[in-house]
Amino acid sequence: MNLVMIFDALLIFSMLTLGWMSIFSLSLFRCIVFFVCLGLLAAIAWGQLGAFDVAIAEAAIGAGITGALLLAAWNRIRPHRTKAIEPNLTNAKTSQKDTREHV
Amino acid sequence: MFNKLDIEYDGPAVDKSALSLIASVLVVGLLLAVTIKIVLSDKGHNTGLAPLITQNIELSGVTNPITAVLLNFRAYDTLLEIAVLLVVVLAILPTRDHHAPFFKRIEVSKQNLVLLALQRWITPAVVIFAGYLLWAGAHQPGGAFQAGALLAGASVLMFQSDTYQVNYTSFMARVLLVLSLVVFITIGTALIWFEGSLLTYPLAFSGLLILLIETCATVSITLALASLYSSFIASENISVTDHKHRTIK
Amino acid sequence: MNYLSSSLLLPAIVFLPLLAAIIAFIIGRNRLQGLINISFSLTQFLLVVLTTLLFLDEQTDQSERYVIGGWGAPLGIDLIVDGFSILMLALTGLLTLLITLYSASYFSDKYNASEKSLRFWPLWWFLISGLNALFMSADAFNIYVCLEIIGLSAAALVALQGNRAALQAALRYLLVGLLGSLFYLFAIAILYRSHGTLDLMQIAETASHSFPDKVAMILITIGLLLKIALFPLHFWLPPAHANAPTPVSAILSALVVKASLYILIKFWFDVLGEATTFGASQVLGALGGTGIIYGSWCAFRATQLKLLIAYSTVAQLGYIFLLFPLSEYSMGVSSFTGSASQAAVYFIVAHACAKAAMFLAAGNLILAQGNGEIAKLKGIAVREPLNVLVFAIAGISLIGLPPSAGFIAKWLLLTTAFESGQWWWVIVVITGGLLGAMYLFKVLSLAFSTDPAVVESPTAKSTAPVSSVPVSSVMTTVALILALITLALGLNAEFILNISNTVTEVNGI
Amino acid sequence: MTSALLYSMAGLALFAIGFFGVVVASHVMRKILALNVMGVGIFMFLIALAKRNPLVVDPLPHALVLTGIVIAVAGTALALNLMVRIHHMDQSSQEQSK
Repeated sequence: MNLVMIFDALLIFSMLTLGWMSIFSLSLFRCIVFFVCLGLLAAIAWGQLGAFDVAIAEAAIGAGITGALLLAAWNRIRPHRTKAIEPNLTNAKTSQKDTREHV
Repeated sequence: MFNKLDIEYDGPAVDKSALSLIASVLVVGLLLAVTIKIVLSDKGHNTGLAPLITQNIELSGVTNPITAVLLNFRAYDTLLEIAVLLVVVLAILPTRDHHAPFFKRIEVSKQNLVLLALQRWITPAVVIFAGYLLWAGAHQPGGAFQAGALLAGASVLMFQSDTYQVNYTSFMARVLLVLSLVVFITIGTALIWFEGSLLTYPLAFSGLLILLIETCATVSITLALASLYSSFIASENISVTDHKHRTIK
Repeated sequence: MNYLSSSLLLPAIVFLPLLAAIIAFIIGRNRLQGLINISFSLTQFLLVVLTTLLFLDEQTDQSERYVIGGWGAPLGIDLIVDGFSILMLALTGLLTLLITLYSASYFSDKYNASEKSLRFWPLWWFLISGLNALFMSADAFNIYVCLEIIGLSAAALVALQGNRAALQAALRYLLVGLLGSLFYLFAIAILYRSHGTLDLMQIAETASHSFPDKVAMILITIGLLLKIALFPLHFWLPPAHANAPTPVSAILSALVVKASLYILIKFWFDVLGEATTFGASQVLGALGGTGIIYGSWCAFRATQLKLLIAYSTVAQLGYIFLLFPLSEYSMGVSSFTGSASQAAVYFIVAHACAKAAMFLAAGNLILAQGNGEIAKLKGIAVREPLNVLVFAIAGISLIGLPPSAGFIAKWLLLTTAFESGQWWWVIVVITGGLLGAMYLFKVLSLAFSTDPAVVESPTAKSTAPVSSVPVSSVMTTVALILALITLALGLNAEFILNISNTVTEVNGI
Repeated sequence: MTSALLYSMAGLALFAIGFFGVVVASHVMRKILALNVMGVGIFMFLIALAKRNPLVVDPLPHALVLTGIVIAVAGTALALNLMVRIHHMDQSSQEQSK
């Protein structure tokens, strides 16, 4: 049991927790955020396993693009959308607003 | 289990029908037990195809084994995978607005300073890094998919404010979207004539051909991923007009 | 020197539809659109015919391999054709040609569907190329990619109809499909772990009665059963098939479901035959039997015409699953040989043609009637005699009355059941046939009913709906051709069985 | 107990969690997320499998995972798109009924 093993175990434990939370969290927004975190941790884990190509792809596609898609879709289905229909409103702003709503 | 597809925002997280709960817990438990037993009884193949791949890597034209597998040994899979991406783009892209220009710049009076700075400084860096990834894919981690994803991420950033707009249904965009598939198929079938079999790269040109295919793949993947993202943003405007249209009727 | 393994033919069968998809995508809406697509489907059909003839001509009794990239099996990906896959390819080619002809008028301006055609054609060709690639694939992971092409494009095609029911059905179909593929992918990972290769034949060589192989087989079976919609997992099929545009319903019922079935049969008998057991096959048979009864009953209760046909698909798929218990077992190893497999193969072909014909005819009837309620079909036989005739012929084949293809398929199934001593399946088959007759005659008796009030005033506002459009003759003709093929298959059974017989020898590898 | 073994078991656990989520979660987006979690689990299993022999890293599973990631993103995008369209349709019909 060396340091690397402990790191691995911690990583795996947090990934499993994030996996659970990204499905069963209370608000959908948190689910998405947890899923993106899961993707980033997965990228670290795969670097750990020597798969650097996959790590880059996972960080860029699995966490990045999928996360962006999920957030965009979430933005479309969340309630009170009709007030915030202004096209210039950026994602960052709206997501901030929502965290306040749901905290 | 799929009978109720809920899209209400504030619904409960869990579908509380006892049957599906019990069944899934049983299945999950069984699955875990069974597969962990497999993992622990570590017999079977120990190295997979690794020795074979290292043996043939010199014949593939690249030195990064993953690029060799993706674009030479199993290039057929990659070709079909690009087709999968295209299927989804086709299914999602709106079918109107064919004649608007491919790319346009709009002057917006109200600018978000942070976003502007990001666009100015980070985007070129990302583009350069993506180019590097693409180039480096031949001998170290990197390649078309990673570069395409990075570029798509950069373009998401670019189009966040409406300063730049790309019309993904214009003729130009459609050509670029299918570019990689066309190039892939053309090279693949042309090689039947020269080498006698589908996608058999001649040794002298294999590195070059792979780089060509990867470059085209990067362009198409960038555009595909960016258009997937934009469909969620843009469809808002379209759906609004849709809605107006309907009420007028 | 065999032609197939060295020629352009096999890759061309995959790439031609891809090319057609690209061209359809680029040119967009065009006056020549229909013509281009029809010529592509004709070329594709000719290619498939040529391949079939070459395959029959060589008489090698072996599977033919085509090496992609010059690497060979474990490193690269191979294409493989044996009797079964040639048969499926030929079926795909034929149905593609006919349904393309049908769709060219279905998606024309006449029916206000030219906006949809913009999406339909590329997706349609992607679906066809996915099917063709699947039937030729010899690589486990390549099959996964093909399954994804098929699943995603099929779901997108279902969504084409655009109303809420269709979208919901498409979403459910997509989620189920993705779940099924993930199970399959997991099984592939386990197989690669224990065999160190992804090539199906090489996996078959080292397959054993071992634990990992069994688990992989279970996972593959669960995943593919989800996609095939065997009885308890059928919930997604009726809405998806009923809400899709008519040509899409036809191809979904005729081929897309069979594609997963093809993979399942391949794994169950060729690849991991060692890992299967008698008990498991009885379970599959029992599910199939329940599916027959349940599907037929739901079809009888259905009030929408297309929903009835979709439930009938659930029932008919059940018959094919009787293959699993009925196939011969020697030394605990099942094999895809003998009369059970012949019956199953024949059933697949017969059902594909009959169901496609039935969906197309039903689509025509719905177009003529303006709505899909069965109750509204009263007396339609007077106005659309040909389409009702097609419906009747296809129905005869589905029930299994002579002289149709369905009759021979059922006959083979029954004799096999008697020979193997598993008489209980006979009861299921006969009950299913009776129930099938019930739901089909329910429709036909309504269609032929000569209620004078209805017949005399076909143009009156009260009976003829506002949205009814005259059905184009092309669409009726295509349905009729398919129905005639169903009849012809009943009279020439040897032809199909000859092609599929070569499967027997492949198994020996 | 090597770390590759640990990771492959974690992959299985993620797969199981995801499957549980697909069956049990009610919202479509949760189902989509759960499918993605299942995918991550399989990818983890494959990548751990590539490193089973500590001396040799097998690049083939890496390539499979790369392909799988792109396919997963494609499926996710299509599912999300269908979900958004259904939601939009519901909303406009609601507004009309008002």
